[in-house]
Amino acid sequence: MTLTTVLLLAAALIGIGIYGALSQQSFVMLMMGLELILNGVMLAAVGFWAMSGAGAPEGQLLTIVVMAVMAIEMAMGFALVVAVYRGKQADVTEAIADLRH
Amino acid sequence: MAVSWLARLAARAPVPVFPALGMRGEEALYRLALSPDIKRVDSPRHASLLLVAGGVPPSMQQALRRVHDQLPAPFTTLWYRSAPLVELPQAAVTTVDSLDALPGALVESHGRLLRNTVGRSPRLLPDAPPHPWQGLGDDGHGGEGMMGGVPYGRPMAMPPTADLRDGLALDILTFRLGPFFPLWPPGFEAEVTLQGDIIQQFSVRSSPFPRALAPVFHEARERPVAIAVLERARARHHLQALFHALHLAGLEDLARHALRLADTCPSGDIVLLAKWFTAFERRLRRRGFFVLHLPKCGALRKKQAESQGGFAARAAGIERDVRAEDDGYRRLAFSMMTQQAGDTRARWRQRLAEIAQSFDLAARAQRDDMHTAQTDAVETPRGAWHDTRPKDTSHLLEDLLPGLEWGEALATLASLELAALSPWPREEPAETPEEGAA
Amino acid sequence: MNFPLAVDIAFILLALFAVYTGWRVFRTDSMVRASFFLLLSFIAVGAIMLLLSAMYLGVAMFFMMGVEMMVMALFMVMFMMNPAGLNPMMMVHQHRLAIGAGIASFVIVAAMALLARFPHRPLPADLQAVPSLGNELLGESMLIFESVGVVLLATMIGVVVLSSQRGRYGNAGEGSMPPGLEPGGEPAGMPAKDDEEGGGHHHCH
Amino acid sequence: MILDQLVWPLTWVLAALVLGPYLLAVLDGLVARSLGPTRGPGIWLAPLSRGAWWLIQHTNVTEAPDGRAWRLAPALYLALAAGGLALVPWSRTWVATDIATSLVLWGSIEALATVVIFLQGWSANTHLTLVGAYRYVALGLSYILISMFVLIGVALPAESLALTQVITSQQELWNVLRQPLGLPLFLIVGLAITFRGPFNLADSTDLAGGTSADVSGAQRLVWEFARSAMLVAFSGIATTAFLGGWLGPWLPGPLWVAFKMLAVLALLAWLGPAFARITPERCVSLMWVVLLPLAFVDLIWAGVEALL
Repeated sequence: MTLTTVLLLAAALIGIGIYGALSQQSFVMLMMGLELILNGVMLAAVGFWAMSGAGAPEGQLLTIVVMAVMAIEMAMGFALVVAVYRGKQADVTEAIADLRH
Repeated sequence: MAVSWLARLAARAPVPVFPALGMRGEEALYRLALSPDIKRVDSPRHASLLLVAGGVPPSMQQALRRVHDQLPAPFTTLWYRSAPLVELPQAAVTTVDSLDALPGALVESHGRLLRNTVGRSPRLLPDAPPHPWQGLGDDGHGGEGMMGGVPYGRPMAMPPTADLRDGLALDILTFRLGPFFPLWPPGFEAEVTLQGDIIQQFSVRSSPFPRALAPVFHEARERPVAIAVLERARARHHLQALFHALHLAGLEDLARHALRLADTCPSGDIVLLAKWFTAFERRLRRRGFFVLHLPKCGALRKKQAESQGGFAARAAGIERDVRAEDDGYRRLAFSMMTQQAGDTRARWRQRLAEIAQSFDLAARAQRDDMHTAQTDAVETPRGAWHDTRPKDTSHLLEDLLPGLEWGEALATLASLELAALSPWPREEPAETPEEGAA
Repeated sequence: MNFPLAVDIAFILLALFAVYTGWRVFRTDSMVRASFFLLLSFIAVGAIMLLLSAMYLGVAMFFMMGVEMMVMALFMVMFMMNPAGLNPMMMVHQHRLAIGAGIASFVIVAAMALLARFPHRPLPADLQAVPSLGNELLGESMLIFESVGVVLLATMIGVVVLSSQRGRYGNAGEGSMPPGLEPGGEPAGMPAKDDEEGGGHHHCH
Repeated sequence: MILDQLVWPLTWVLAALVLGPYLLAVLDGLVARSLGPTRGPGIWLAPLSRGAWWLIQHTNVTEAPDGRAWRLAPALYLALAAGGLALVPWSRTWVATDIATSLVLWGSIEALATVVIFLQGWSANTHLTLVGAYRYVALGLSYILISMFVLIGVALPAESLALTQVITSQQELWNVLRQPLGLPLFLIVGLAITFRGPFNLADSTDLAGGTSADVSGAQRLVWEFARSAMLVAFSGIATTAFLGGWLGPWLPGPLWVAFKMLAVLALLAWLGPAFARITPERCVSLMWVVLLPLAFVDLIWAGVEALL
């Protein structure tokens, strides 16, 4: 386990996440892609903290902040889905192509 | 060797029995519940004995086959006053006609089942999905388009109606339960549409079997009968209904207690009974039957309550009781009790109060040897029986249950008596009649 | 930095598991299964964090993601058809583009990992990871921590407002109708006949 | 060294994992006997004969289940319970999993239990089990919140997230007295997470067995065993967090832990059948409106106490 291997794993997770976020039609699956990207980001942050940052506490802090961002992303995402679903009975991305009115 | 050792150990456990109740099979259920050697279970998957009690009409035999096939092997069947399915092999069938022999027969069948392999019941239906779909259609999903498939004969779940609570629609789930679902009245079958655990639609597919009453209610239509006997039978009926509600509430020991009280009703010392019942009622309250378990919903509207009659009407504030018009009861200073809310909780308050009242009336009637005066109408526990017997009212549920949570719906169902009254009285065990009046 | 052999083996297995489950997320019919595959991927990454001696973060990952994915699975059941994966279906668009973007981003990040030179400064032997995180959160970076807290609170309020009953069309419980799918059309997703009982009878609260 | 850190703690964990559920079943039998007549092979043999019957019974299949998840769910629940038991410190040195954040790890076990219980109900692909699973998820989140706040309360005086530190901080006064709200709240959560007694909403009678309604044979044995083991793990954590763990005069620490766990189990076994099952709606109200604010009070209490 070296920094390079940890970062490679993070890269793989980010790649899969981007594929998912772009390819999925449903909101919730799209959010899953985003979560997978953030998963890779967190792993990279911890990797840097442990092997290149000499245990500087900011590395851990960054990860905590990313976790909070994930929670916020999910909560807002679901709230938007609920609002859109109530309004338009749509739960796939194409259905709200014109989100103006 | 090891297996036989295991089997011998297993044979010492209480026998897990799934009762499938046919017509007039309730007595068997009450007997089972009081027998400590037997554990009555609510899911056929948890049983190793299928007890079919009472007659099963031909239209329900296919459903019975399905229940039969759900029991995990090894299992066997026992038939109490019921004709076994013809395709079952002789070895897998035990028939019993006497209530007293029933617990013993169950224990014996179970022991035989575990000791040796003969007597195991075979599967009756083919183990195949009712609707073939694999390999059909565009993507092998049995249909056309992205989501047109109907695997297992079920179309894709889509919310058909507006959500009843907060506008957030879960995918719906439609299924049929019954006629042998043990938490419903015997014979009752319904199609339920759930969203989460909120009932969206409830449609009755078959009405419950008519309910047989104690013979004294039938005698009361022909000649004056002792009020004490009548009231004891009424209390017994309500206590037996309470058994189901307490089982549903998870209060097993109190449920059995209610049943034991019910069994002492016909002949026990009435003063003692009344005292026991007061103590029992106190325990019910203390252990949260009302506060924790009974929902404050399932209220009948005025018209529904009127059509339902009996205690359900009185729980909704409708003062109607044939007993108030009977001279015999008037001399006992009978006073009608009512509740206002008309919901599930009020119905049980009403029923418990009526049990206590029955004991009180029976005690006084017994002292003075009072008899009923009129024979053209009798107040049965199910409702007033004038010219016609109380009819089946299970269609009420279609209106009453949607919007309730599953647990609330079952508690509501258990608080009502919807089955029609059977034209024939219940066959009483030998010890019941006349003694109480003496 | 040298880890014992057991740690290396564990890392390789966990890494493979994380990638495999992450990939399965987008390859399964059932949305519930998808969210639990994602959970497994998170758990594997959390375990790798534990191997990297980030004791709090790894464990926090388990419970944060446990709850988050459970909620996600439930939302799947609420909004998607086909919650249990009974009906096979494929719900993707711009598939080629997505695959290309995924591979491209992997290549770029991996190239960075392989080509860039990072300083080699491992954890000090006497570092106590959890107290150091706590001191940072409630000391130097108090402001960040508090801002995150305030943002979370704001999110909660925003979410409740966004998803509450009372929307643009009035209170959902009082028979407000969503707009039609085309202008002037029938209300979307509503039954044709209306329920003459009204709401009051259905609720018992 | 190896004996102290590996062999003994693991032995105790395995013993607790095997004996704990058995003793809980015996206690349940005693409670049932006190409530009414029971017959059968006697208090000590009854759990074994029930287990033997489950072993003889075949495991059934439902129509098109998610096979892997369905078979795995009981085993995963058992694994979570075992993980919880491994966190319990038996004495100052006998700790199977001694990490700096064991308190948080217990929290994540509770969170993952929600997922596993949902899986058990969902993967059978039958209606009543699915309703049980929904119910548990709707309620499980509130259980976890309450237990988290209560456990943060015990971490405050210890100034650590490690359970061993939590015990040493109770040297003078056990947390059950220092934070009187903590233990009752935690025990209620324990009953709720293992769905027993009044909180048996996931495996309830109105669902004919709920999430396990369609499970039979060995699979059911594992599920019921895991449920009991989870309660045993709960009693272990309750002992550690509130009853001073290994602290106590005369006897060696591990025995004290075992006694205290048994006492907690006896209390829970008695509480279980004492009350009627609460309706799900009232349960949600109870959790969010009554117990969660109480957990806040407990936390504030602990904070003020730690500052003084």
